[in-house]
Amino acid sequence: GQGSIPGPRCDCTSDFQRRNGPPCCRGCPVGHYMKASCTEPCGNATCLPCPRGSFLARDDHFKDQCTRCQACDEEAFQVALENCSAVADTRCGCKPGWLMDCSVKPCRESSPFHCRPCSDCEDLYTELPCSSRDTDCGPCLPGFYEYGDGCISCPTSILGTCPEPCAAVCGWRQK
Amino acid sequence: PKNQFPALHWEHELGLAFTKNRMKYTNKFLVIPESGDYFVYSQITFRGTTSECGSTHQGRQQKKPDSIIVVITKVTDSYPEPSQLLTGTKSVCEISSNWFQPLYLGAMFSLQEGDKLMVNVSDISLVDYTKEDKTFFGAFLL
Amino acid sequence: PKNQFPALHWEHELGLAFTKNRMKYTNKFLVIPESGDYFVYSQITFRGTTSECGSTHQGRQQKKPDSIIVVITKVTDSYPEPSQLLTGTKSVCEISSNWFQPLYLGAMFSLQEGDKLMVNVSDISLVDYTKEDKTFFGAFLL
Amino acid sequence: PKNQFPALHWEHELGLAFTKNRMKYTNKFLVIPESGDYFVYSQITFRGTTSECGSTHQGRQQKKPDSIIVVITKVTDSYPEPSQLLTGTKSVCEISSNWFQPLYLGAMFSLQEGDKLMVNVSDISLVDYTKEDKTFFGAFLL
Repeated sequence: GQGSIPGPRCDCTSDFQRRNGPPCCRGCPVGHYMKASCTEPCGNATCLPCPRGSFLARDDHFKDQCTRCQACDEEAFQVALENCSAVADTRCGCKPGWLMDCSVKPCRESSPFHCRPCSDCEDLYTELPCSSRDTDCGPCLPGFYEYGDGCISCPTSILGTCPEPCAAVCGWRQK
Repeated sequence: PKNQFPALHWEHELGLAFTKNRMKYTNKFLVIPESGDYFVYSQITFRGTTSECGSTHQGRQQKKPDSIIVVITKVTDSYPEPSQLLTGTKSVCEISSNWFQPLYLGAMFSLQEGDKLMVNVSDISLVDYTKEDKTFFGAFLL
Repeated sequence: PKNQFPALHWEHELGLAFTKNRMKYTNKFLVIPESGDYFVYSQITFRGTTSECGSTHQGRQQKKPDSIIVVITKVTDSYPEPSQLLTGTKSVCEISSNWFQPLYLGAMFSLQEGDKLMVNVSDISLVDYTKEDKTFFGAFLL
Repeated sequence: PKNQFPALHWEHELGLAFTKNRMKYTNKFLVIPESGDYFVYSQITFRGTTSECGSTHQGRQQKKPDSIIVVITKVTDSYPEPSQLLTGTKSVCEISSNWFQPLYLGAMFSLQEGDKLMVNVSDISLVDYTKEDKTFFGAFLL
């Protein structure tokens, strides 16, 4: 048979409805607020879409006001990874190549954070790309070897010794 | 995601505490008796021993502060998620051996009969609940 | 001289924000609809990275602190100069990598119909505008 | 023992200050004209030069902080001892050359005709009384 799309459950016993006039069973869908209660039992509430800049993420409700979207903190270099929609709040984060650095310790889910550029491994081998933690730079890239606190390219001339990491470049000389 | 901070218990009869005009207090919540505009307020006095951030000064590298947070939250039958009405949030990086400070909040809200109000804090162990004049919570119909 | 601090814009319709009973909001001002006694209040949450004052510890000589200031100002037709109703002012000299803190103000005033109220702050870039429960402004007739 | 902190004098007529509806101010006290529920509030702006605690960093051993305290106290004929309605208490250990900060308090109380309210502070010399918008005290019948 022809299945009908089940509308929101018609449960006329919720506390809100018992207290708020005629039992108004059909709550408002996600992304909408209740403009007016329904007029006859088990009727539909009058629901309107959340205005721009506000949202409601839950379904079958009787809320008369949408929640305001949060703004991302530009002073802390945050960007909106997901813009606010009528059904979901703004999701703030950092641009690619930037790291989310919690501003407090201990860090909680709702703690403020700021974005800072990930360390650039330059000649170092990028062990672990920057994500929730800063880039983890490993040893020098192939063709370079550690010297002081940086990397310098392996000697290609036929003279002098060939540092061990440079075996591939100048190792033939050792034999 | 809403804050999952713990809610505080409140004394509602002894000393300065009272409920009247059908305002109820039950299980950490003030329950709104009739729809209308209410002034909702709270002060939480926090206290702690030195925060790790302020304790040592070796490296020049600055430390991240600790933080104290108080949130007045509304729970309503009309919507399945609580909403944060008021938030006081302060960083803490004290160099003294101990510290104490209050956070005060107060504002007007349109509330519905049956709405419930609670106070959540980031860390209950930092709340100074020893005296009723230092940590309090209330609401009245305008 | 009156403060020439910048005034803040406010949201007056979305989320928790509302105006009712002929209270109007226009161009940074709440406009008083009828003469009477009003309770006026505001909280501004400020946040910043380390203030210069707290950053280095070389010289023993102590630095002058930065400061955060919030002023609730009244503009009235009956007098050409604005008057400062409420001021919250706090020094800032934090040693941590960043800091954040609220300033709360609230009091009763006799206001005239047509009076306008605004909130001025010492530095708009320090204001945490990201969430409506942390920074707010309101007034109601008693 | 109740706090023996000194009580503040208040201006009650000039500028923003006023009393009306039979509320009286006399000798540091607001006198409640009729029994009922009142919202009582005060802000005290404190300021000082560097606190001893924050001044020197020689010893690793951390110093005890100074403190600033404001108490709104009720004196009533029905009981010989004053009672502390509201207390704001904050530790102070600033490293800057000088510091300033407000403490705000406000809440609802059931008061009796003839009750008297005063504001006590831990150290009058730290109170910034220079401007009426920074340090104030009030109460109104709800």
